[in-house]
Amino acid sequence: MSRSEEVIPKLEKHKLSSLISKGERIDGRELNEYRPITIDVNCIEKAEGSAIVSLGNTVSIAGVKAEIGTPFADTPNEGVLIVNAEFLPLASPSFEPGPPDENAIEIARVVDRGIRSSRTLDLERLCIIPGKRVWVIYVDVYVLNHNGNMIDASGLAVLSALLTAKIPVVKVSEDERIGITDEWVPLPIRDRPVPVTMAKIGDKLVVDPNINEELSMDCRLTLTVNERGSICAVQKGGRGSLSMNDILYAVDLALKVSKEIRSALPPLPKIEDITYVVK
Amino acid sequence: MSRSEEVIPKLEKHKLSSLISKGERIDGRELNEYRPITIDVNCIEKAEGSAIVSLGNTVSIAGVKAEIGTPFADTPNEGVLIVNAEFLPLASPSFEPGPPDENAIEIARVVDRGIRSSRTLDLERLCIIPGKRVWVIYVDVYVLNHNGNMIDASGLAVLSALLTAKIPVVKVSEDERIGITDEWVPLPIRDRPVPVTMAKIGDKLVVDPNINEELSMDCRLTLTVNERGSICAVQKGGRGSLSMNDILYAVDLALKVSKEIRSALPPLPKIEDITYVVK
Amino acid sequence: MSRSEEVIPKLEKHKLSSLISKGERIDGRELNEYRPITIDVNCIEKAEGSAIVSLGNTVSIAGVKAEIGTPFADTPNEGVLIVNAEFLPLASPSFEPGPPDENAIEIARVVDRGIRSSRTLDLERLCIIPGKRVWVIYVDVYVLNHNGNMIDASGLAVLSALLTAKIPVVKVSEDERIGITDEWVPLPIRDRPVPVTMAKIGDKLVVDPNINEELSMDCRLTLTVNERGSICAVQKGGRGSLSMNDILYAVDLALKVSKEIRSALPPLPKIEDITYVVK
Amino acid sequence: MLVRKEVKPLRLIDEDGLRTDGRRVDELRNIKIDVGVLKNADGSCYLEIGRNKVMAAVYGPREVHPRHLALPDRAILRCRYHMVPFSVLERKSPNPTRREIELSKVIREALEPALFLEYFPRTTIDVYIEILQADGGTRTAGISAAAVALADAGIPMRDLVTAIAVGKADGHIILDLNDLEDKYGEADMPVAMMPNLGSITLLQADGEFTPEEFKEALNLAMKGIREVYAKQREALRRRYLKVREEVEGSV
Amino acid sequence: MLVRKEVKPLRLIDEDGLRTDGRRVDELRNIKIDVGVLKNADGSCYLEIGRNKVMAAVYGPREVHPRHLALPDRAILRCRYHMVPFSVLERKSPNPTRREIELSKVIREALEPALFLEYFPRTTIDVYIEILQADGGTRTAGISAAAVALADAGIPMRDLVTAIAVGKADGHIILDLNDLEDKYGEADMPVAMMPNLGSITLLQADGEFTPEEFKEALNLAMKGIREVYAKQREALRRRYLKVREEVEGSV
Amino acid sequence: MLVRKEVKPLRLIDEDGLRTDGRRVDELRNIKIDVGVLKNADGSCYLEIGRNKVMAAVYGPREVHPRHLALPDRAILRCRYHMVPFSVLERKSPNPTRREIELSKVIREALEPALFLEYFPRTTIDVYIEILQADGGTRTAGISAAAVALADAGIPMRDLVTAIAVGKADGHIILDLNDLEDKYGEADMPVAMMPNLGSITLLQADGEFTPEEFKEALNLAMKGIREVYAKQREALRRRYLKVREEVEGSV
Repeated sequence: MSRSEEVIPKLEKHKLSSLISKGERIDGRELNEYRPITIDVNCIEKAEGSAIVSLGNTVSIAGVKAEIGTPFADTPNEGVLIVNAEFLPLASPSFEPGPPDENAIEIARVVDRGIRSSRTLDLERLCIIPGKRVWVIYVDVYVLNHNGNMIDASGLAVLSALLTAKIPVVKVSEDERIGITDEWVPLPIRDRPVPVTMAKIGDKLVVDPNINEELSMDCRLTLTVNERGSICAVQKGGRGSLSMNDILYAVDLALKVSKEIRSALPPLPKIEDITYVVK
Repeated sequence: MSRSEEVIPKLEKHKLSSLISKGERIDGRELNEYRPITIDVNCIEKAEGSAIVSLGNTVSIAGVKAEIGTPFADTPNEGVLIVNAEFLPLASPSFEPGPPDENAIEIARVVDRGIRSSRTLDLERLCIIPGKRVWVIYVDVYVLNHNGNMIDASGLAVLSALLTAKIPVVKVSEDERIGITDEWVPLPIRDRPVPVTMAKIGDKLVVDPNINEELSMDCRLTLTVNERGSICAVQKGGRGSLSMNDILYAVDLALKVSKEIRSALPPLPKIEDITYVVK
Repeated sequence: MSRSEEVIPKLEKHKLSSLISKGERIDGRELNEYRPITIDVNCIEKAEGSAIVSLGNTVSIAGVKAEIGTPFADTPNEGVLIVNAEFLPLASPSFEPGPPDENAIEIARVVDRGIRSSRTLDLERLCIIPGKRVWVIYVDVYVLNHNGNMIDASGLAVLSALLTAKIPVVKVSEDERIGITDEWVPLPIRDRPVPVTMAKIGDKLVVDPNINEELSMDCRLTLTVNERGSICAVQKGGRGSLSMNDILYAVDLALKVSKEIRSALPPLPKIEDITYVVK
Repeated sequence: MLVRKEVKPLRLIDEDGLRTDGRRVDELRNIKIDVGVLKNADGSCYLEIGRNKVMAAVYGPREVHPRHLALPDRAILRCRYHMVPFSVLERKSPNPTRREIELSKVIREALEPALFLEYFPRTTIDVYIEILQADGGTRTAGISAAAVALADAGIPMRDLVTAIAVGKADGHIILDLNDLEDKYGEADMPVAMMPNLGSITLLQADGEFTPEEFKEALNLAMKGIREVYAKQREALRRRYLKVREEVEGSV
Repeated sequence: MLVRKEVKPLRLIDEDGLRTDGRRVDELRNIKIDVGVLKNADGSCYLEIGRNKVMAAVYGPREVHPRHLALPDRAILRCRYHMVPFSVLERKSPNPTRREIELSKVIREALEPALFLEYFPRTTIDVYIEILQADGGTRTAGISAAAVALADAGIPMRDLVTAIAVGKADGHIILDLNDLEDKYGEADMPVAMMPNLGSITLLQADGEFTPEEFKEALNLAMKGIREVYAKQREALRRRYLKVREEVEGSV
Repeated sequence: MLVRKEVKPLRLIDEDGLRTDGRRVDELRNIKIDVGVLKNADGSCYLEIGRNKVMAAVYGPREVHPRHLALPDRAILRCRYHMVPFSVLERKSPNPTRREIELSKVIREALEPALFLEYFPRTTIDVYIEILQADGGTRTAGISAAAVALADAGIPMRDLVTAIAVGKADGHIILDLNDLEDKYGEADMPVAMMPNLGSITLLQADGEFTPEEFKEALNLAMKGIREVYAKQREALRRRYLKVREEVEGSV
């Protein structure tokens, strides 16, 4: 996917900016107000986990596939998590078919860092035979309709799909043969890091920008906040710059908004008593 | 290879179509008449099998290479057949260098389906050590001069190369080491599925279209017919459509023509008594 | 990297050619005079070996990385040498980002042939467990500033990096486990093949052409000469042609110039007493 | 190593003539069609048939990029059939496979006869089909969905295009193969038609059909196509009513 | 199999508050900056910080190829961050990785606020950053080097752009992480600024910061940036003096 | 695992001075040249030398696609050397290898000196060489075939281009290396010339030659080239006679 440069008419941009300078938004929201979130999980039965997330008219779908594979050489006792994002040409008139461009790669990596930094997945529990066989968890996320803030829509879809995914308990024999049992259990997930993206337009920050706000913004800042209220991933994007005050204000805003969003997410699974690998 | 769009002058197209509506063709053939076929086998000594096939001025070359490799996970007791087609830029002024485009991929897949559907190759006999080592049979087919009906020319070249290919009997030791013996035997081939391509021009179907007929056609239909007179692969191609009557007529035509073509092919090898793997 | 066609103004080309026909060069050198060479080795500590080579304003950097990997099937008792060259867009206004084009591939292959033909690296001594584990030696070479004669600059950088590279002695246990010891030793290098490139301009050959001479030349000839004074790689490049006399003159020139250049290279390491693999 | 494995059924048709999912040989799976589900696309359609879940979107007629592809006398039609990685039991690479490239071609050729491309010179009509879940028959589901999305985009058509697969299992000719029947059955034949015109715009097959079976299968395909066609029409009608409601409501 | 292995240190900060390389928590590594080191480029800069070795080159403003990328009202800025294969312990493929593609984007966005692109319509400014050796902090080293190369190329700028990473190790907030601290520390936050304008043009982080730690880290980054900025200015001044000398010498 | 294996011969030259295929050191393999074998190409040539089987086709001078490659003052020459997968004992991937890319370049540069590209501004001449079977010396066989195909296409030439390899085996300088000699011999040197002009247009070598051996090898190459040149001329003459016959027959 490559994204052709989209533009917004100057007049509309001007109108939108002057509204925001007065603390109002073109879709009637408060500056610090997220769009309505809906999350529909387990919609794809052939995936180990799946979720469709809507932020207003921005819609993302994520699916989890689990395979048994080999660990990376430098983390022989850990499972592998791979997050992949692509933009489908059906999602926007400005998307074109093709391999992921820098924008899709940025989203995948920002989402991935949020999950990884917060040690969301307990990768050590996804080790089956140390140094040899581990769970490889793929999460693929696709935007189906792009109306702004694809980072948060993708991050929430990935997280929701992981939260509701199930994998089978595996049985390892003495001679290290692996069998799949009939018992399916949730993934070892310990945190729900929530990305909150804010756009800087004029001298204001607006949360969860829609597409027209994105096309009018100077830059954006994504702060990912975990259950403990810590910041576990940050990404500034776009051509403009931020002041120190912008950033400090954004931290306060993200802490507050992330709590609201988290309440819409599937709950953390109970995983304390699960044995992922039996003899 | 990517194929630039070729065009035929309107006047010529008109002349060709009106001839056909009268039951005549620009090269003097009957509507149901194939071009002369010549088949030259074993022309490439370094290949396990090879054939050059001419349908009039359309020329294809196919070569078989056999390697010992691993089976697919879902068919552990079967050898592997891989058919690959590419268009070489020397074959036509409209071909350009590059990886196979949709047209070359379509040809490879249609040829492959014909051979696979009719269980032409007895893949189970190409298993050497179940789940571990099998014969991998590559057939690569290249059109050298394109004057229409590349599907049939490619299909017949692939089939002829397979029919005349030889592989060595292999010896498997107790500890599963594989040796190559000096005895070379034909591939376990049980059928000769023949593709017959017909072009719809106006309200007529013409068999084995030449390049100008292809450039004038509404669409084409390829019916692959096996030794038992069954249809084992079908492919409609091109922008137009077919009526039910077109299709029923095409079936009768293909059954008849395929018999004539088959008589030009190399015979089926005698394979009943062959042991492909010895201890 | 793809290289857009660079051009030199006709007037300048004319001036340069007429000078050369009088035995003079635009930068004041003799026709058979190399530019000053500087070689700076071990500049990249994370590489096993490295060198920056300047021929006047043409600058190349080469780095050696060594890994333990598998041998090629047809040389089970030999280590593997892989030479890779790319043109960086920072090196010239005419270079563009992208995978290596035919010019970069030609350089890598000419440098590689020089080293290989002269059996510079004793690949058999880089075998660790026959048929299973061998040293894989990667040499990557990049031109940082292109002012002509990238072949020699690259060849000398690759050679200098190899000459100063060190790898650890490895220890192989009875059950074929491989350990890395703390003893680092030079690579088993036995020769220093020196590439000498000459450009044909008018009816003269000039050695070590700068960029303007390259843009004015009919063609170039690279003769690689080893320690024994034998020719171990030849490459003619460019659109023009050479007479028999040109070639014979070039041989004499290359034999002479290569000796001078070799004196600027790091010395051959003492390797007779080295044991690369211990039990 | 895959973690979800299918078990090959002992037989595909039981003594009562019922299939693994309880259907009769000439019965379709459940079909659900929603029109206009994506806001950005000019036309869109979400279609379920059995466990297949397919999204189709249409953009156009619109300007062509790159421009040299534009034709002076008609629109070009471009079509991309794509499966998302988690649509199948074994994760599929997101990159287009040879299968997807071939299917994109035959689907485009199945839709093109229904369009008046000559009405829109120098433009492109882009059809995107995403398979969100696959369970046998995704190409035909994709065609049926794409035709509805084209209609939703207001692109004039000679007729809808409707598609279904027929095949052979345990010696019976069957309608609308599911994944098991596709994999373990004896033959498979996807068919697309413009039902009112009787024009067949896609025809493929693999597996073995005697000439008689082939004709029987074609006739069964027509029956199935008529039923799917009714569902497509009904979905478009619902969409039309809803839009009218919204328009009238807003007056 | 790799032959050079790093040993994970027992701790990153010792009882005296010193780091594995002997630095205090708020101390930069040694910095060396050379300007104008490449003859062909319009501007260039070689920068070392600790064991990082970075080369940056700038070409432009110049004609855009392919031409359709040119913009009528401003220059485009293109940026390529690339690591040579031997810059790291385990050889890196020379092809651009996903990481390099992302970093090229955020570096471009870190430099762009400093430029007056509207002065040069229809042209491109190309920034190439090659990491010759990597030891933690290559993206920030690359930004600082690229800004100097842009100035060397005579491209008008609002301010230099200066970058450094801060992070967390053994519970301490630390300045200018080396490779070990980057790998085994608790958090990492690269920051780029236009120091005189107080504008932050790059901000990324992973690892965990409490809001308080986050603020402390940002303040430490500012301190580090002021120090790097002084080195950039000094290197540009040396270059200017040298060029003046050459010009005057040649008169 | 390969199924056809070559055995490395104990020696390449026997006590009678004969090679593994019975030739003397200065002897060519059998050569067969057919001109005009492909109907679509403007010129074509099928050439066998020993077990090498090579097809060359020429299209042009013709319009250049993409157009921006066209030059205002001369034709461009494009050349593609390609081996089909079954041309060698171990199947070769159909994608162009680095070797094929380099050979395409040096072959283009070997042919270009013979052409008057300035006669055909803004056009391209495309040369396609397919190696159907490889047995040592495919690049030189490809050049000799391509030159004949260029002549068959009626493209004006200063001279034909003729190529052959020389090399060293068991200490002897030998002409026209076969695959075994190429693989197990001590050196290999492909040479291309315009024989009447004495202009060498391709020269490559690997392996080790003393300066004296190098000169001896070059002289042997010239001898071989004269013999191949006679075959090329003869084949073109046969083609000309056949065309004349057909033309006169049709009158």
